Amino acid sequence: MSGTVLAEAPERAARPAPVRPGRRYRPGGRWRRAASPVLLVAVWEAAARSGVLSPEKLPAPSAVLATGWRLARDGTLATHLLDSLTRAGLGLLIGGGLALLLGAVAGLLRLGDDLVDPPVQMARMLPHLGLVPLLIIWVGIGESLKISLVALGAFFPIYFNTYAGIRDIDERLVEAARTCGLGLLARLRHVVLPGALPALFLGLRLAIGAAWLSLVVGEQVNAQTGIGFLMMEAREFSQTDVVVLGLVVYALLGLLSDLALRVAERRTLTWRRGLRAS
Amino acid sequence: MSGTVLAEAPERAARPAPVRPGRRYRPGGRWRRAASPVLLVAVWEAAARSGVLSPEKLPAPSAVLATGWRLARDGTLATHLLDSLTRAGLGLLIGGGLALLLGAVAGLLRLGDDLVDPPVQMARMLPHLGLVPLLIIWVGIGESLKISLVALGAFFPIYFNTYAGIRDIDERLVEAARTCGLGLLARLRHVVLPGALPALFLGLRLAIGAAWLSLVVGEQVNAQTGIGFLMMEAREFSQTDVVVLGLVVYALLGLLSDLALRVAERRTLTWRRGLRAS
Amino acid sequence: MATRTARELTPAPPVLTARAVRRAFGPTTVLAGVDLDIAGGEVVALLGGSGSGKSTLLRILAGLDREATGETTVHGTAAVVFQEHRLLPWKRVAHNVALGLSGPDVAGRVDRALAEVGLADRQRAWPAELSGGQAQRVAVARALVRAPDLLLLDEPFGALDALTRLRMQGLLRRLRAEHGFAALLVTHDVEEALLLADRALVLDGGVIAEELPVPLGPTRTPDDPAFGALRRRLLDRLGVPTP
Amino acid sequence: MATRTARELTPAPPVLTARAVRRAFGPTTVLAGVDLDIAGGEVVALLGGSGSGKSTLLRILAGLDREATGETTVHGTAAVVFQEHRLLPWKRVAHNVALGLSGPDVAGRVDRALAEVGLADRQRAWPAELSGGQAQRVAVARALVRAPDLLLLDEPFGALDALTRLRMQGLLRRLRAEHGFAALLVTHDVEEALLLADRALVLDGGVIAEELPVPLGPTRTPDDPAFGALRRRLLDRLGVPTP
Amino acid sequence: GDDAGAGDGDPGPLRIGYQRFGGLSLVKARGAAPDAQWSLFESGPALTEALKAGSIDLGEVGEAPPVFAAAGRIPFSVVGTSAPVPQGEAVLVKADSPYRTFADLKGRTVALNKGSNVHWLLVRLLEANGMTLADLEVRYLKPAEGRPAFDNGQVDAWIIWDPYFALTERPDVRILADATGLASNRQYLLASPEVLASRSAELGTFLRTFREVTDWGIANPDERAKVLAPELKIPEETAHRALARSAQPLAPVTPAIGDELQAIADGFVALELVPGPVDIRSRIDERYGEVLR
Ligand SMILES: Nc1ncnc2c1ncn2[C@@H]1O[C@H](COP(=O)(O)OP(=O)(O)OP(=O)(O)O)[C@@H](O)[C@H]1O
Ligand SMILES: Nc1ncnc2c1ncn2[C@@H]1O[C@H](COP(=O)(O)OP(=O)(O)OP(=O)(O)O)[C@@H](O)[C@H]1O
Ligand SMILES: [Mg+2]
Ligand SMILES: [Mg+2]
Repeated sequence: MSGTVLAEAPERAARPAPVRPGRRYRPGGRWRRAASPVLLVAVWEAAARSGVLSPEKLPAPSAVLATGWRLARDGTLATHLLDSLTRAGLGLLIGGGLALLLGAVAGLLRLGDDLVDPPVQMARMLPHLGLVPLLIIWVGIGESLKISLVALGAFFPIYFNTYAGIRDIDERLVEAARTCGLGLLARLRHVVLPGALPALFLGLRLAIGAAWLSLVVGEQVNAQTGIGFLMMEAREFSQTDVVVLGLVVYALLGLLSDLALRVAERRTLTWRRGLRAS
Repeated sequence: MSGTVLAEAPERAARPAPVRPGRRYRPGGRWRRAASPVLLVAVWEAAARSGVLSPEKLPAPSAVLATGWRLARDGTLATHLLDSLTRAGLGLLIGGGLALLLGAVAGLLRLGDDLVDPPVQMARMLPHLGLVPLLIIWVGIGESLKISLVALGAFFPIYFNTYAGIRDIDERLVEAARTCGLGLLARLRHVVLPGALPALFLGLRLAIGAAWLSLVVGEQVNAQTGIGFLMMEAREFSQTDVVVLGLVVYALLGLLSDLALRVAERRTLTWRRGLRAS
Repeated sequence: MATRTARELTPAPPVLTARAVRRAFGPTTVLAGVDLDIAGGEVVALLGGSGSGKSTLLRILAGLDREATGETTVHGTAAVVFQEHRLLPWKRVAHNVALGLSGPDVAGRVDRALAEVGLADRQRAWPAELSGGQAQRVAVARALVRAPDLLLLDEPFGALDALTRLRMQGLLRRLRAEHGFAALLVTHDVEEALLLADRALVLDGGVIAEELPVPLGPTRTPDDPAFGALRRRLLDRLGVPTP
Repeated sequence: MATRTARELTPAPPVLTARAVRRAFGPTTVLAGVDLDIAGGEVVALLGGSGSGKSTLLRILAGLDREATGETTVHGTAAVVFQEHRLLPWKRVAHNVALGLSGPDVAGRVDRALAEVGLADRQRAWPAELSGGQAQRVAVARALVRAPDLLLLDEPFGALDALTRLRMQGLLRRLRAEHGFAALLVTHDVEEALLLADRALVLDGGVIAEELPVPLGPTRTPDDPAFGALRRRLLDRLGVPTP
Repeated sequence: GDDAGAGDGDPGPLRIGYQRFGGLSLVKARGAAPDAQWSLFESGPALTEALKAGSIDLGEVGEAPPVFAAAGRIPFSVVGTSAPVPQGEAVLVKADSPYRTFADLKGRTVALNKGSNVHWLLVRLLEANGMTLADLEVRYLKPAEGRPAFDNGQVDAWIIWDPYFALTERPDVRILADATGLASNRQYLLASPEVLASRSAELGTFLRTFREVTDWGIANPDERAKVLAPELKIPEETAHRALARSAQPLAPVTPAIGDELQAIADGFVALELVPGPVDIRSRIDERYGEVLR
């Protein structure tokens, strides 16, 4: 019988290539990530210079840079940026905090799941930007409107990732922690939080994006400051270079926040490097 | 020496309560999830009836229902819903497909990571709704604008979750698959895809929400149909009941898609129940 | 089907009692009514075929299985070493051992526990950086450092080489003599069972199918003729042909 | 430091050659230059203390470690049983065994392989529903079903009870006699090494510190006086006091 | 919320809603009403929405928004208006396009902002040319979206008001028609009932200031352009050109104005562009007639 068990092994390479190459030191590794953005900008500039791209369709990077420099020098950019950042920060704090709380309650407790999750699932599909007319009635047209929109935008990615992160924790580790005499709070701190951390980071990444998105809409309602307002104003007057400048600012913020998150991840998730290598 | 090793164990309960109660059959479990939505609606109706809530701030659920019935009977709702669903579906397909592809390339290949990820990280923070003026120039003001916006909205959650899902796969399993002679494609199919599936589902959840969000904005630009248009129009005439009806439709779609996803998850992720129980 | 322990009448109060423990996974019944008492300070070895339900029983006794029926009571504190090491991957070795520990000189106690299992120099390693046997020893240190009244050990030395295994067995014996904790030791190694236990149980068909007191002194060696007889009897019960 | 095999001159072509294999994790060198040849059909047992680098060496030989230096060549196909079972949690047992298998009658071959390891009735179970020993046996079945030229086994029977272990050892011996595959068997059990291997190696200090041919016939028993002598010698080399 | 003020004790500043170009911009730019709290809106409908929410006390809009707001049962009164500005809105086409009259646009695409003054202009243009809405492909686009669509040839014509009108007026753009003889294109001042009830005098003072500033602007067009250009962030020359035709003196509301508005409302209702019937005549509040005359 065993004769057939071991028969006819298919022909195959003895050493297939690995799915992912090792993480050893690569020369210039750090700068390799800069290659494609730099290339992108170069192609864009070339297209603009050669006239393939009309400046109305998309102004050249150098033109955008000049506009940026002008607005930066007279302080306009800094004022707008600061206001936008404040709004985004406050909204993220409020929406993210609430999402973390509710996500944890729903992820950890059976009852919390039954009570909290269904309304959130319903609300999830409410495009919060469609709520603007109601929000105007409820919270007015001032700063609170913008902050509410950001908070709403940031809520869902963090809620869902918290929930999923908690649900995906290896229950065997929770059991081990229980047998070590850890109470609920200690288990949260030592097992659930670190286990859900990668998911939380992902949620934060998405939430930051959602925050900006909400802000760009929120800053179109009765705002006098903010990058969203700056772009809106430029849009109305068809100042494409300022519109693109706004987008570039957003992109840079994206890169910066990504960098910050990468550093934070590297610090708190060192243990995963071990997992990789093993 | 060992004397001290075993000394002074702290006092503690022999059996701390579990972090999460078991998943055994609970009577009425299925309906328990309906409790909080029903309660919410009841409180809302009561508040409206008692006059605590003025109908301009928020019309009663019964009033919204009546409006819904009226619009459903004359076919308006169905037409608008169908158009919105078509746009959302197409956009999701395009944006989601692209996100899946790029996310997989960046998650799987070192080179892909270096080339694809930085531009995406930059674009991530671009609030795609801020791109509307540029999109109008590039794709016009017709259906393609709405679909592009949906695709952009759906792209990021799926991209990031694909990337993270692939990165989080236990490399030891990939190694095991390699030693079983699985080539790159087979490893993708048998190890990477199933391993990343929970993250993909989460991405899809978030993407569906983002799709609606984009659509509500997209349908305010030169649309004659769609739920977003319906709400927009109602907003102009301060028909709060129609605005709220639109939101209710979104909420119901949220619940429906959640249900569908739950069923799909239950089917494809049966193996996780084993993990839970063990 | 002798499921009651013969020691029920001895003065040492039971640290663990289990009555009519049953557990089924879907249609298959894994435990069909297990009764078990462990007296204070008693070491009981649990043997049984692969898949006979040893780990399942251990989880139930540790209070981790909510779907089992029957009654289990642990008087005092218990610590568990699982069949897999179950170290938290995000905590360094020393922090894994210190998990949930309080009281004075936690660091010192952790140090000493790790030294006992021969891993004094791996304090700052991540669990993913340990070899199989090292991880298992950390898990043992994590249980020992809590000085429980009852140790539940699921093949704690399964991944250890002969020498390290002997050392760990010696450690367990010494600590037990010093502190008098009770232990339920799941093991596949009949000699290990006879070297360490006061009593050996065989789990088969979902019940304790065999109970064998091990009336050997504190200094036991496999060369003892009584040891050999017991060994043959146990192997026989497990279905292993002995020469 | 006798690192070359004495069989280098025999006619069977080597199925595995490794030269000057070195591996360091940060500052600690785990393998400091390992040379190893395994002839076709030869079974080599690899012993060594916990954390001596056995699993590391195995991973390198399986071509999974890109940061090791030195040269390794495998002629023919290899299959690996890891120290942990590494079953894909999202595939049922039968599909885990069938992973990557092609050719005629895959289902039949999988069936038979699972029957050989005594798990014919668990085909449709999820890995998470298996006991430790069952999972390990599925991993063994997954390796055996591919009929490789070289088997790399990292403590394949560590989680098995005495009886199941004997059966598995018997299975390995029988299959080897039928198919003549070569194997590198990492084990903690000296008797197992002597029962199964043609040659035993002891890994210590990052090199093959001891090489011991096992000139016993195909029908070996621990009662054999030659067996006893070899056993003592190996245990001695491993630092285990023998009576 | 920041809409505290309609309560007891300190009523807070007057909350003024303005649009980028209306006469109120000049009041803000000159700092003539330092106590007021200013809110900028993209269009008339957005402003009336805030009026409904109680977020502003007074706002200035074009011709159509009062009708749409009244149709939406938003509580407000019309307290002031301006002289007609028919040259302040126009139908624009590309200079090299074949269209010579509005009737040539039959079957073509026309962009405009829904619910704004230009919407009424469209109604009047259709009427004057014996056409109906079905004769055109109407694209409702906000000013910010209409410009790129028009520039890139995605619509054939764009109906737009100042200053967007003046900004788009370049050599390659031609004016097909403006509102002369079709619509008055007045500005209307809308006030919330609460502020009229409790702070009527305060509002009167503000309106007086508004009137003075407007008159100053008409008397000093160069300085007016200098003050407004940076506030609006448009070139001074464009501001000058737009203001010259669009900045008209304020005027009191009278029953005749009520009739004019009612006619607009009835026109929209007849075309089913707003749900009717709409009674806007009764929204006229003449109490500030003296201030604005
Ligand atoms: N979650 C589960 N679902 C279904 N069956 C399960 C589950 N967990 C365990 N089993 C089954 O219960 C039986 C007992 O498992 P258990 O882990 O207790 O065995 P064990 O005696 O510890 O075996 P080993 O010596 O191999 O570790 C096995 O047949 C196993 O397949
Ligand atoms: N990723 C890693 N980073 C750092 N050190 C590592 C890593 N992986 C293994 N080691 C170390 O390398 C040494 C050899 O490990 P290996 O797993 O090969 O041991 P082993 O001989 O298989 O031991 P065991 O019998 O306990 O399984 C150990 O000391 C281990 O701590
Ligand atoms: Mg077990
Ligand atoms: Mg190992």
